[in-house]
Amino acid sequence: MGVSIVPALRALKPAALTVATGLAGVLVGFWANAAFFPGTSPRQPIEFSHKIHATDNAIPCLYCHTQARRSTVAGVPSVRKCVDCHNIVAKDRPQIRKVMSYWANQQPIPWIKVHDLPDFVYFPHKRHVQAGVACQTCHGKVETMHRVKRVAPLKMGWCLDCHKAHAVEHGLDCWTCHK
Amino acid sequence: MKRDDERGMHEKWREYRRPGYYEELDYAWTMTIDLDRCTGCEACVTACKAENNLPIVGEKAFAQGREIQWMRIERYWEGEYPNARLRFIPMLCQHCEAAPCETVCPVTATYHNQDGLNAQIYNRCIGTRSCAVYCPYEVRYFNYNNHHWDPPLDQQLNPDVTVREKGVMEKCTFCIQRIRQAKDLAKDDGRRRVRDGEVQPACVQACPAEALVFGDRKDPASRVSASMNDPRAYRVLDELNTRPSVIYLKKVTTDAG
Amino acid sequence: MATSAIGLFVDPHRALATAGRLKAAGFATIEVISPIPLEGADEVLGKKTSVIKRFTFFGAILGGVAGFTLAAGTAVLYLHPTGGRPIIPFPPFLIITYEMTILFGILATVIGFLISARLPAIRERAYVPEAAIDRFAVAVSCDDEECLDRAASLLRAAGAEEVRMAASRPTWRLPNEA
Amino acid sequence: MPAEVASLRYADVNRDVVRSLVETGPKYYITLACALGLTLVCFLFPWFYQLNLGIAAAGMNHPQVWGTYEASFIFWIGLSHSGTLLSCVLHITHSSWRKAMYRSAEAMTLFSLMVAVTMVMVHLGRPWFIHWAFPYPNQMELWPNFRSPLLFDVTAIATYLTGSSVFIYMGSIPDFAAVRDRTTGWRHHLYTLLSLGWRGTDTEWHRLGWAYTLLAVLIIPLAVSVHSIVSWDWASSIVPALHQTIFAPYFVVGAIYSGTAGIVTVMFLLRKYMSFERYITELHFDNLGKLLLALSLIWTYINVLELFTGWYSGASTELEALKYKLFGYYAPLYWEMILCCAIAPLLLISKRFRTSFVPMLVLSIAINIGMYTERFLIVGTSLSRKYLPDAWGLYVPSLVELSILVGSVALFSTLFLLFVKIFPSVSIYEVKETLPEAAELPKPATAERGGVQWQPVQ
Amino acid sequence: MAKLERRDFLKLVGAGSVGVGAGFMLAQSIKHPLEHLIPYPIPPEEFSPGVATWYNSVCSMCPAGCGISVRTREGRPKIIQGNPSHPVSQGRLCGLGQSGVHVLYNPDRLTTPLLRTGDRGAGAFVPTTWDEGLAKIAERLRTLRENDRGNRICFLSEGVRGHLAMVFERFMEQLGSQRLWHFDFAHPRTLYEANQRLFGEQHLPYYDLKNARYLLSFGADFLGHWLSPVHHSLGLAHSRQGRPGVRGKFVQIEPRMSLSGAAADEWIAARPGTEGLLALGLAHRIVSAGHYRGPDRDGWADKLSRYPAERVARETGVDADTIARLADSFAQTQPSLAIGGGAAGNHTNGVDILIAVNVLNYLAGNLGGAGGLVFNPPPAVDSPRRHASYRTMLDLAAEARAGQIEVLIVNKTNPVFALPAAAEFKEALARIPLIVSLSSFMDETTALADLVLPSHTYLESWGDDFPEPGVGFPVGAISQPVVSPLYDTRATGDIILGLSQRVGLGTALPWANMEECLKQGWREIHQRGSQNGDAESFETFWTSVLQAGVWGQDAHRAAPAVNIEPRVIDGIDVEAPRFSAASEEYSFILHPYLSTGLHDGRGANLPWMQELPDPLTSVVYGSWVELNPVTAQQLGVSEGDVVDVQSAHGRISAPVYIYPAIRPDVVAMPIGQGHDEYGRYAQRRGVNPIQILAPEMEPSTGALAWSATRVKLVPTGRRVKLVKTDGASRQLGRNIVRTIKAVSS
Repeated sequence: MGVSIVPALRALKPAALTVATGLAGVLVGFWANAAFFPGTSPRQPIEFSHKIHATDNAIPCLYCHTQARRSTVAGVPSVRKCVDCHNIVAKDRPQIRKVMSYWANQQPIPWIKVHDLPDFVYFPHKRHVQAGVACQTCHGKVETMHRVKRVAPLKMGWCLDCHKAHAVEHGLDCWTCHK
Repeated sequence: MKRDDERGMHEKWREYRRPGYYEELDYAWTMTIDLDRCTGCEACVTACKAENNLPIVGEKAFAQGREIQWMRIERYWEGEYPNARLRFIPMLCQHCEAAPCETVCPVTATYHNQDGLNAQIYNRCIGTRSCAVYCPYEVRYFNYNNHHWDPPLDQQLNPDVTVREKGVMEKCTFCIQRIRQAKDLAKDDGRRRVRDGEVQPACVQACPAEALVFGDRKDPASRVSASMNDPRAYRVLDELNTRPSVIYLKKVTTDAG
Repeated sequence: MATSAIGLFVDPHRALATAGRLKAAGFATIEVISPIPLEGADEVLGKKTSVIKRFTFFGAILGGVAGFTLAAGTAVLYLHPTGGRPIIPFPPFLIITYEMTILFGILATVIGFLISARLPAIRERAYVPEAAIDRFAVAVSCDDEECLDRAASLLRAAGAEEVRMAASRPTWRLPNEA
Repeated sequence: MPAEVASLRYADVNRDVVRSLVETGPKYYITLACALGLTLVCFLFPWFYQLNLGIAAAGMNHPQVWGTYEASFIFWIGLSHSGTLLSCVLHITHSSWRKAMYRSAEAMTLFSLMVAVTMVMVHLGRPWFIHWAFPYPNQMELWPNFRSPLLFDVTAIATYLTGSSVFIYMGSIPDFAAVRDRTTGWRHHLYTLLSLGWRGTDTEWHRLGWAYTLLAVLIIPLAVSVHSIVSWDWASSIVPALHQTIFAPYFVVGAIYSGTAGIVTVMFLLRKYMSFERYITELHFDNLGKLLLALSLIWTYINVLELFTGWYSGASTELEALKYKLFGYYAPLYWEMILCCAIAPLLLISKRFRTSFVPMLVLSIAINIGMYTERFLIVGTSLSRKYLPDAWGLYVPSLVELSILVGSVALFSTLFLLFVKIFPSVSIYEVKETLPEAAELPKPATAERGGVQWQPVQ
Repeated sequence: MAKLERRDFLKLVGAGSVGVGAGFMLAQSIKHPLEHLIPYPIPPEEFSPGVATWYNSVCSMCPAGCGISVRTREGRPKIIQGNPSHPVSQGRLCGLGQSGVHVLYNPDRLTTPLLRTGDRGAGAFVPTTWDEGLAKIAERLRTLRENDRGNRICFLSEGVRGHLAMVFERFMEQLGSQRLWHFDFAHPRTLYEANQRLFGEQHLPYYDLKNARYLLSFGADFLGHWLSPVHHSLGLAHSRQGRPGVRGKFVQIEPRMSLSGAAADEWIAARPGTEGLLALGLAHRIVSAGHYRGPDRDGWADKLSRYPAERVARETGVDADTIARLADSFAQTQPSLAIGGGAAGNHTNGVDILIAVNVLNYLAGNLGGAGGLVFNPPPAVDSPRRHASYRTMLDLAAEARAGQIEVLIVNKTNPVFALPAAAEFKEALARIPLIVSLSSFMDETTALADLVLPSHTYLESWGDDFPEPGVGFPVGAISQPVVSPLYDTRATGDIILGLSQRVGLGTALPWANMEECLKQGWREIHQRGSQNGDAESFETFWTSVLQAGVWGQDAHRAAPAVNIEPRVIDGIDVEAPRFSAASEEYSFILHPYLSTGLHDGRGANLPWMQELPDPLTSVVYGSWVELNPVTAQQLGVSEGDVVDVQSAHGRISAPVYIYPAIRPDVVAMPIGQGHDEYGRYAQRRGVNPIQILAPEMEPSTGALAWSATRVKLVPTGRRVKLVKTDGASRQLGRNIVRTIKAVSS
């Protein structure tokens, strides 16, 4: 006769095993969601290809996103901007027809935000562009993408790392980005 | 400013032991309020509401004492009829250099920034409300619930200022969005500094009696420095040694005649 | 196979005396199992010293250092000047230090206890349940039958109301523990 | 020693304690159900309502941003301040009357601490971000502010919680072992694990003795520091009537005071409903009574001192604070507190009172009501009368707050009820130590030993 | 490891899959929802998202006519500030003015033309189109005009100036009706009359507070609502702290401390209605003490001999020494200035009182010079004298009852709210076959309309303004739309022009819309301007005025040789004024005053103004009755006790507020609350003291003497919590507001 905790452990094993598998499952599920449904590259109302425009036809970013240098927001081109070219160029393509139909009944195109920051974050494009930060630093190689995909995490730590690396003036003052 | 890694251990230690940390503030934003000019008309109060997305809380909230007024007018009666006099004093965040509210925040949602401002970061706040307890000026306001603007009133909201959610403390920021704007413009036309008078918080801008003056007290030429040196200058509750950045000019009384 | 003989006694004093006698008779590992801590176990089985207090002491010191490092370290990781005070002010950080000292002290003590009391018991150990109620047991562990029988007979001779044989392996000891 | 104790045998102790664990009457289940139900209805539902609506559900307002939640927080922390502390002190000083009661006292500590922590959650405006108050590496690269008194709280309470749970557990290991041998089924497994295979060898006893004493030594200063630190949440502000050096001792004394009263209540209930009459005796009530008397006197002294220093300062703010406390809106509560905590306890001078159970129960409850009032007044009368008269206000708790207050008591009871069915609420081996040795007793037949026969482990 | 039992295996699988599910859902639930980026189909000119654009315009929240600049983002106005280059507001703006955005974005705005369906006042309307609406009324107007019954058309408008007023004039003229009235409750009718009589001036003078060193105000709450509060605030502030070494002194004489009274160095509560007497008392002292050295000194001495200090002291309740002191310093501290208005002007002898006040100015030599009364040159575009007095409104009501009015057009004025019940105006309206309202809100009057043609707010429409009183030189400002219309509404001017086209008044009103009309009008101004030199093109002129938001001429006018004969005194009656009811029963004088936030009630639908603590009492959202502590004690009431305020003409009840600075024989109530209609923020809130006013009039002008009502107070025994922001109202020696004695120079 004697005493030891082993038998008790043995008795508890199945229960413990079940719980453990359950928790492991949670992790897997979480990861699966992040991996297979990242939502970093939503399907846009019009399959606009940055590759065709920015690389093949070498249109500079600021041609369409005119505000980036002057304003907090880069600005998406108005429908007219699209039409200006496309009532001559590639009129027959189905996607262009779509654009034209928007234009016909003066509807704006409801683009879906790919790079979306929380409402309490104030990111001024103009400061960054004027400081010579390339669009690609945050947006990735958009000019190579057919459908835009978010590559940067856009998380606070990520911003801070860059601010630190470049010793941005007051770059670590919370009020620089949160107001 | 040198980068972190460029500084020696010893130098760093000295910095970290320096009271208030900043050797010199970048700007030292200051407001003076001339009580002899102030008429208590509350234009400043409205201006603040308009600029900073202060909620429309409703009658019930007022009855419960849950109004939100970053800028408020306090009124004190003196004497009795027929010699009763009414004294007004605008009360807003004093942006103290030794702010009691800053130290108590467990998550540094409020701290002192390099412009000598007492920052309040809404999205970091967890709502312990201890800062409001520690503030002797009662200028910190808590969001007891989410606020609603009957549409289209919401279209008036200032896109440069966050709309605060329930459970968050808020207070006067000296219109940080305007300060930032001014700095931005200065940068755009390649100036190092913001010119005096370029930034005006909403309340200062509105005041019909020009009782409020705002500016950088580091700049000896600024209007605010001038009015700070007025012999009438004093700080409210200065016995508490909170070293406010809001300076009041005494009300002038006259003998009969 | 049985490796230890356990004698149950009603009277703690007799149990202790027996334990002493067995020790004198040259038995190596003798344990007195009792429902309450027994005064005078040391006299018969030799003085005991424990490492726990060292654990506590060094744990506490470690905690102190950890405490201050935590406070000061995190403070400089992201500079948030508050209330016109330094980034690293002593009074508040000493409080953190103090609390951490105690926390680590406590945890170290627990670890120390578990190690030096050789708990939890993984391998089966000789035991008699009555010893948790009102019996005082003397357990002798041997390597061979002959030794066991000697122990058993000695126990009976000493007036154990009952002698049991239990299976348990010779237990190990920490260094510097008598 | 009292007769009923003298007649106890070692075996009886085991039997009684094991019975208190395994034999559960309907009365217990009914009580547990009530406690649980109350917790659900009065604590959880209102809290979820508040989480959804915001602190608007509570009665707080502009000058008065803290309310009953903070009061309850101090109250529960305070209640926790006797169990472990007292147990440690008495252990160090080898006072044997501790032995029958310390286990449940420590349990009280543990659970009131847990309730206190939940009160913090309830108090927060955005409790879903409470993890920001803990130092863990995060992508925001932000850390809590260790300069804040609130962070002192976090560390202190975390430490205290760990300390007291370790302490109560370590003291119970031999008892777990004893119960292990007397139980079957899942309980047997549970206690096998909890007892870590304790046998009660001379070495084990020796180590336990050491560890236990060391812990006691560590926990005494800890306990004192915890409530001082809690008091600094208030005292390190510059609010008139809160910004006072006396606050730390004031809080500590108050805490031990209400804690001891709490122990009396718990003792009474255990004695009555777990049938421990033979273990918890007049002796305990007598000693606790004396302790209470002493504490009430110290408490009264500090209160008077507070008033005096306030008055002596002559500062408008301090005077106003006093005036408001003594004659203001909440004056009735103040005088009720004085009655409960300063005047009523004077009855304890009489031994007859101390040794009569029901009156002691009544008094102990009265004292804790008074102490809750004290905590409420600390919050309720100071914040509404700060420096700027124009900003003065009035605070009245809302229904939600009151209900959560009731609910917190229910939560505490629930936890305690669960405890008495898992932990031996009276320490088996330490009680035995106070008994005449087994030899001197007529030897019981094996059959009687602890009722349940022991069967070897498979 | 032992091999798994089947059951255990299934258990594990179950647990695992449940876990995965949970994890997935969790991750899903914490995901950020998708947001959209909506570009313009066609971007407007010089518009860039994220960058604010400022537009200069004119405030029309009150008649002061401040210049404003509006900050807009993405085409939406965000905040209204003063226009720095406008001489009236000089970059400053009052709370009411800043609440203009709440007029624009008000959730209770009328969004489309409405046609009445149910009975009048039942509030049942159906949306209709502009065509239908305009057709309906145009048709009616045409028939009336063609049958020469144009005079049966009545146009009741808020006070308007500039070209809009001109358009109204021509419109009614063409229709053949003289019944065009501007109605503002607070219009200082008596002040104009007094001015007219004494100086023969149509336009008010400019009161140069800025340079005055001694300001004596008889009841004029010039910091609250009187004439141009923002400009006055600037002036007072400058006169006090704007000049090194000199600090202007300011004495306020009124029965209840107003915002101005609170700012005054000395506040004197003379008996209501005796302000004129007091003025003449001062005059008597000035002359008798030899401060006045004019040739006609003896004449004055003779005329003023009726007002010796003792008598005046007795009747005004201001002791003789004070009178002497005031008189001396008023005469000696030059430049000094006496202004009168507000309650003082609203007595049955209001005009006389104000004349008496100006006599003071004459005697102290304050006419024409800096720091005194500066006479304004006529504005570039003169606005007609169309302000309806109370008598006019009574006549109107009578005519309506007599069925002489067939069409009533109401433009943004609310007589039903702003006239005493005694006028029975609402009942009269019932007799008018067609009532058309151009209001942007469903106010009390609009609720009675048959047809509602909602007009733009001032931020959406074209207009111009020539502030009155001016600032001593000609000023004009153009109000331009700062936002494209939010709803299916039209600018008032455009509606009228549209109507005139439909009715066929073509030639007189040739413009398609207000913008054209303005351009033509301003072209004339420009031509007049260019005669003296500057030859810029009109377009540049126009754009520059739009950008600056203001136009001014450096043309000052020499003070007219005003010579006031002592005999004016014979013409005026400054003895105690007539009060409504017998004094013994109705023992209190009711002192209604315009509330700071709500003005005459127009601000009641603006959330910011409802939530603006009243500067003097800190009360929000409601009405209250101000009582002197002594009075309250006698009545045995304290704050929050609801009392009935009964006049001979009605009864309202409101909670008591103990007010330390009001005469014991006076009770004061704020005007502005007590709306039955007017949107969610105004409705069913507080009471409207105007309703119980006695129909007393100033005989010469027919202006309503709204300080002439006596009331009695009856405690109801009910008690409510007065909603206010103040805690305690005394400093308790805490030295929060510190003061310093002025070094008497």
